[in-house]
Amino acid sequence: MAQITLLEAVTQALAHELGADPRVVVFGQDVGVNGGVFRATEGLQKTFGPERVLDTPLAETMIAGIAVGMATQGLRPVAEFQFMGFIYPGLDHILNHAARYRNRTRGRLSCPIVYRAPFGGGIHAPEHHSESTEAIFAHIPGLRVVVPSSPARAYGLLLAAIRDPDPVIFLEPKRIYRAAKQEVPDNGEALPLDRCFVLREGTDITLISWGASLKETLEAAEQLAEEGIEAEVIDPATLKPLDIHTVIDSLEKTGRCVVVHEAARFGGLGAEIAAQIGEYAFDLLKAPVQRVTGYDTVMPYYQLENNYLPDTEQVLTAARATMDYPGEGAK
Amino acid sequence: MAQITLLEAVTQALAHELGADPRVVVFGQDVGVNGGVFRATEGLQKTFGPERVLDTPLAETMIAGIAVGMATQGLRPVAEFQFMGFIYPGLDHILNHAARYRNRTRGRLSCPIVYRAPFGGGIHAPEHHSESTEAIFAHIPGLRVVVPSSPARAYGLLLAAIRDPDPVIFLEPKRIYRAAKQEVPDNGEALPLDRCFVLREGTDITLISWGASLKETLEAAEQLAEEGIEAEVIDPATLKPLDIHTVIDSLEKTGRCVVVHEAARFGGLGAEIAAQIGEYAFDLLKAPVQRVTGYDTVMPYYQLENNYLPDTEQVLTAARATMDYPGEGAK
Amino acid sequence: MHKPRMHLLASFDIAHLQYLDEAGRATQELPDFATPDTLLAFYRQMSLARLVDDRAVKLQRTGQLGTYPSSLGQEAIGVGTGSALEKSDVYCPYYRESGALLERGVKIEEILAIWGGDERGQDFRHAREDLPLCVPIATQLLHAAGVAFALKYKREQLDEPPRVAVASAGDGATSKGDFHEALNLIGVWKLPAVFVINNNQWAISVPRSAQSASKTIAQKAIAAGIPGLQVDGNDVIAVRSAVADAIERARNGEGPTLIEATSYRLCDHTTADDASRYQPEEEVREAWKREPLIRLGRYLRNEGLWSDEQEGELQRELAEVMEKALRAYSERAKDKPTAMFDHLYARLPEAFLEQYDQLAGEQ
Amino acid sequence: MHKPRMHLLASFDIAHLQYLDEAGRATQELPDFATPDTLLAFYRQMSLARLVDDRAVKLQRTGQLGTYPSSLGQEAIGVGTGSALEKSDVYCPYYRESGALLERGVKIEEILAIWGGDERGQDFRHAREDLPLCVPIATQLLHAAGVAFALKYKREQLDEPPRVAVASAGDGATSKGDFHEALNLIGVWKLPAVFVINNNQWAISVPRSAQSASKTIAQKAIAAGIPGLQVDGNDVIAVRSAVADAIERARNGEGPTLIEATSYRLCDHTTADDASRYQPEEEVREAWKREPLIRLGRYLRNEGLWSDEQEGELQRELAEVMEKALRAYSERAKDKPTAMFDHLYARLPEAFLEQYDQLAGEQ
Ligand SMILES: Cc1ncc(C[n+]2csc(CCOP(=O)(O)OP(=O)(O)O)c2C)c(N)n1
Ligand SMILES: Cc1ncc(C[n+]2csc(CCOP(=O)(O)OP(=O)(O)O)c2C)c(N)n1
Ligand SMILES: [Mg+2]
Ligand SMILES: [Mg+2]
Repeated sequence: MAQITLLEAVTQALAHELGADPRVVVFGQDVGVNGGVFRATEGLQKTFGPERVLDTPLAETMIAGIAVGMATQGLRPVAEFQFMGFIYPGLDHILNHAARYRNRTRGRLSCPIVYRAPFGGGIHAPEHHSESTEAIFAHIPGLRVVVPSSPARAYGLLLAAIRDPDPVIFLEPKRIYRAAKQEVPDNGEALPLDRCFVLREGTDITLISWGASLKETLEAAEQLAEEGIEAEVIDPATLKPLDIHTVIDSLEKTGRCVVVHEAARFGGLGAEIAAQIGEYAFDLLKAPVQRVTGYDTVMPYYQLENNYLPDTEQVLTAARATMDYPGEGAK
Repeated sequence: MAQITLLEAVTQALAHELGADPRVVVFGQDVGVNGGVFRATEGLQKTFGPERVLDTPLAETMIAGIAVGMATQGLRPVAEFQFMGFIYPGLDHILNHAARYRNRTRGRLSCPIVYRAPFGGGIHAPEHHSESTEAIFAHIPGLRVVVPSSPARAYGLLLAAIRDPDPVIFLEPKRIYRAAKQEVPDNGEALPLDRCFVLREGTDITLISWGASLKETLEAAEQLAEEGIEAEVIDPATLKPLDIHTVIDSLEKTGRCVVVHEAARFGGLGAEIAAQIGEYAFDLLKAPVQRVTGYDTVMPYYQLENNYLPDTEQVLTAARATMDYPGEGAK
Repeated sequence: MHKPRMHLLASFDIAHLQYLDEAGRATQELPDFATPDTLLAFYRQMSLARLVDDRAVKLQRTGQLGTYPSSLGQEAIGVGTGSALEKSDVYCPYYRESGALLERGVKIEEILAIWGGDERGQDFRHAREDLPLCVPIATQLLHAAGVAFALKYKREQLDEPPRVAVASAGDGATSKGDFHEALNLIGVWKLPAVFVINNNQWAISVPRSAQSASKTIAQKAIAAGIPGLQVDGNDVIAVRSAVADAIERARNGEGPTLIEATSYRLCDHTTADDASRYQPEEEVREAWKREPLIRLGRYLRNEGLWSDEQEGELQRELAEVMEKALRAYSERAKDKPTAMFDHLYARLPEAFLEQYDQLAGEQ
Repeated sequence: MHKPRMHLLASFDIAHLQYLDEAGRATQELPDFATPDTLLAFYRQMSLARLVDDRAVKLQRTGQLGTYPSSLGQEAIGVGTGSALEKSDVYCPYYRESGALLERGVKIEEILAIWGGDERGQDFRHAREDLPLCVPIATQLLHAAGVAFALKYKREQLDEPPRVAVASAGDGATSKGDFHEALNLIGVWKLPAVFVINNNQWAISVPRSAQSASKTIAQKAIAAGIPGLQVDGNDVIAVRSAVADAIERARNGEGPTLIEATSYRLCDHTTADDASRYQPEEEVREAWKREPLIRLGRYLRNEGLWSDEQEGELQRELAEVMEKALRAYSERAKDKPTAMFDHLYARLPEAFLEQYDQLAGEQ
């Protein structure tokens, strides 16, 4: 079987569901003839026709809003925002409507929508093309926020997201769209939502990350292993609802934790994870939960983006400090 | 001197700055002839004219966006969103532009804007009129998020916000718009931004809250005092940038903390505060930081809103549990 | 400076439709649907809408209902629109909608429940596929565009019968980007959608003249390349005629229409508002002369179709209907607090079970 | 069924302006500003814009620049617009703007810096009050509305001289709510604003016909009740004439204008795009016949104002200008990482000092 990239896994999942479920429609800017600016929808319009794979006019509020209307009438819209930096005009419909329709109508109407968007920095893109604001969406009641970080998880989680009866924000880490290949059988098997994936077992420290930052996090884990520190690496994958149990189980073993994300630190999801660890695992903690994150600055233009993005060294530094805690300066 | 409400303090601050600074303009839906749906701008159009106090067409993206343009040319726009639930169409301009203009132009142009919005539940309003999503804004680099919780702070902080050279989201807790009165001299004296206010000193436990929830938090503190527990009550007031030092100083005394907010728990600001306490005060903590918050549900229609909002009893329960920690079930 | 010579690229006309003038006189031959039975049904439904609004406002005044938006004076728009839909069409209302909701079979107690702070009101017993009342201005227009897409899609891809999405909004709503994006999309995708704008001249305190420099709202259709027209929104026959024609064209695959129905808000914006702060008294007095119920009543009386006696009988009948609905509303048991979690997701994720239990335990 | 009789409420015309046809022949008497000097200046600036775009694309191909949006084939719009502004007016550009930026005095190395991933490019040495290049589609139109308000306000309240805000956007941008909300506001507030739409027929891969059912973009002005017209965007004289007239009216307090300038994107959307995937070859070949630079060149040659020799000289001069700019660009030292904090707020709040130090320490 051929190995495919995360990007191709997205395409494969979309094609699978378009084939399997006549209620599925895919739309967004340039997703049709052009196959998407990243080619995530390559070939889909040709295979499934321009009635099911549609180029929209340039209007994100509209993209978010029509998905709501479509979903209430039984379709399964999969809407693409070209970049996460352009999703905000759609927020009103996502927050005030998609996330609430089921609740507001007491189950009469619902919004099984997938809103896809590539996110994150590191590809030398222009301004507004490198955002990581998953925390904004994860704060919204009624939503799911899902981030795949491997081809297999992209395929399995996207299938699950499309089949899920509720709205899902599906954020694709574009820096690793083509980074690694994997065999991903097109067997229509979804992976579970609302579950962490333990990517590496370890007993000394728990490293939590998602999306592209998992690359640096896993690299750091390898490096730590060489230093005799066995890190457990957890990919929450579904950021909301968060499977904190898997995290706490890990803390039972390790008592130490570092969370890594690209997004700005203040109010990022690292805070929520640290807070829940504090609540559920206070007595297990041997050191403060550390956050390795983007700075609380605007994502810089690309010349400085690598200075902004957390790197392996930063993860290592935080992990070592956590291992050493309380260290020499302790009172 | 007459005592005034928080709402009247807002009006007084707006009037003061309109009088003091010809660059200040106030606009939004119904802020002119009608004086705002809550009467926060009552009388301003009459006094300062329809050129400086303007009713806009019904378009929140526009309200957010024109403020950016105005500010770049040296005006000091104060824009009102009628309710926080209707601010989201403006988010794109707030996040992608207002918060970034100074940075993007390396200081050439800037956005000294105040975006005002009433927020929070508890007034039996229709759907979408009771939101508390301050965490969304607090996550955005380049912004300030300010919440006044008394007439004096409303006056002093709004003056500071208008004079601040950078954009401020100024969220007014509408449940306490008319709850309490205070003497607030119209002396043009601003209060400091980026600083916590310690509303009550105490040595046993630190209670942190903002906006309308401070009412329940202060009530709980009184009650705790009767039980012999002296709570320190902190109002961060500026939620971002957060003055964590004052919080840590308090933890030095108390070692125990409860954060109270109306907003949904997951990804709320309570998480960030708990995370920072974990980072900066790990060794001081005698108990996990507890969060007393709204549930991770959609804000319900008003019949159930009191079931949603944190009440004094919940604050007390959390505070007592925190005081008792590790309690009887400890290992 | 000499004036440049330009060549004409395109021309557009905007027209107005009316059947009954202010005095209730026919200004042209009435359309075929305007049989005595239909007109009497209109009269009844407009009267009922007015009664519902009136009682709802009273309920609010006595603390039994939250903020309520009356449609006083605009009943012809709701009833004219609502009566033009087939049952299987999908209605996408905004919030000022008593007349249309009643036409769709939404129960009075459901309307009251919504404004009484109870989500269960939106779980319409009938009109199960209609969208719920929508508070964030103009957003329902994009939902309606999505609904129209779904209806077209289901017809073409899944062999279902032709259906139409009909949405309503206020004049203020036309200033919002959602209106433009929705209108543009239904135009370029030629969707089976009809947008009806209740131009009641006010968006809370902001007059129509402060919303837009456009002479009419109907002409905003030109931007989207679709037909737009203005109807006398106090003339229920004109509203019904225009909406029905537009629906028929949409159903036949001929695309969408924008309809501006001109009327006047003869009430406060909602019970939380005081319109006397900004509506000129003289203007209101003039507007009362054009209101839709008296107008249709005059026509019916002139035609010998209506009498004081019949009016008395109708009012008694409607009062009973209302009484029953009020009872149903006030006897409704309060929803259980955990309902806020029960419909949050199809199945409550494990992550929230603890909160659910906490909430359940607090009761 | 009989057809309802409707009465005419309003009529609207949309006109087209052209001075030079495809062959470079004047189709009407040229406006007064079109002196040989001005036309030669246009020719030079359009040639320079084309050269800047060409070199920028080459820089990208060799890894020395990030994604770049060329304006190949649309130079007349930028130059025609940019040259119509007074220095004190405020320009609010989108991102496909070489011609207009050069007119405004923005330096080539600044343009390159922006696309080279360096915010310092937006800190224009000249045109200090112009807005920076804007990537999120159509948002700059609302900023321009705000700028126009500020200029009007400063004139009326602070006694400053009359100034105008001029904004640009693409055809795709007109589908976005921001466009509608901005257009509507400048209309109803009668602001001194001019919006110029570069209708290059494509929004990345989405053709104009898939953006909107409206026959022209100019007619979208009707929705806002303001004047709208279409100009031949490959005719720099027409663009300049229309924009200058609109600016003059705006400056005189006569309100805003929407101008659609029709052209064609003769290049990839950006260097990250491959237009051959979606642009029909035949259409592109036809479009090349209408492009603005050859057209103006033909006119100038016909008038005896231009020769091969002059062309050669011009190209040599521009190559030197470009060379110098390229050197300035490539010699620019990388910005220091802490710059990302230096301009985040006017004064860095204490809360971020720790991060600042961390970042500084990592270098
Ligand atoms: C997006 C949004 N902004 C503001 C409001 C508050 N609001 C409620 S109704 C209204 C005026 C609406 O006017 P119009 O569209 O003319 O409808 P009408 O109420 O007159 O029927 C406003 C501003 C809202 N509900 N939604
Ligand atoms: C809000 C937003 N959505 C999407 C994009 C991605 N994008 C960049 S350019 C473009 C097409 C713009 O087309 P048009 O307005 O016609 O301008 P042109 O590029 O053709 O000059 C798109 C979709 C963006 N920059 N902003
Ligand atoms: Mg209205
Ligand atoms: Mg274009």
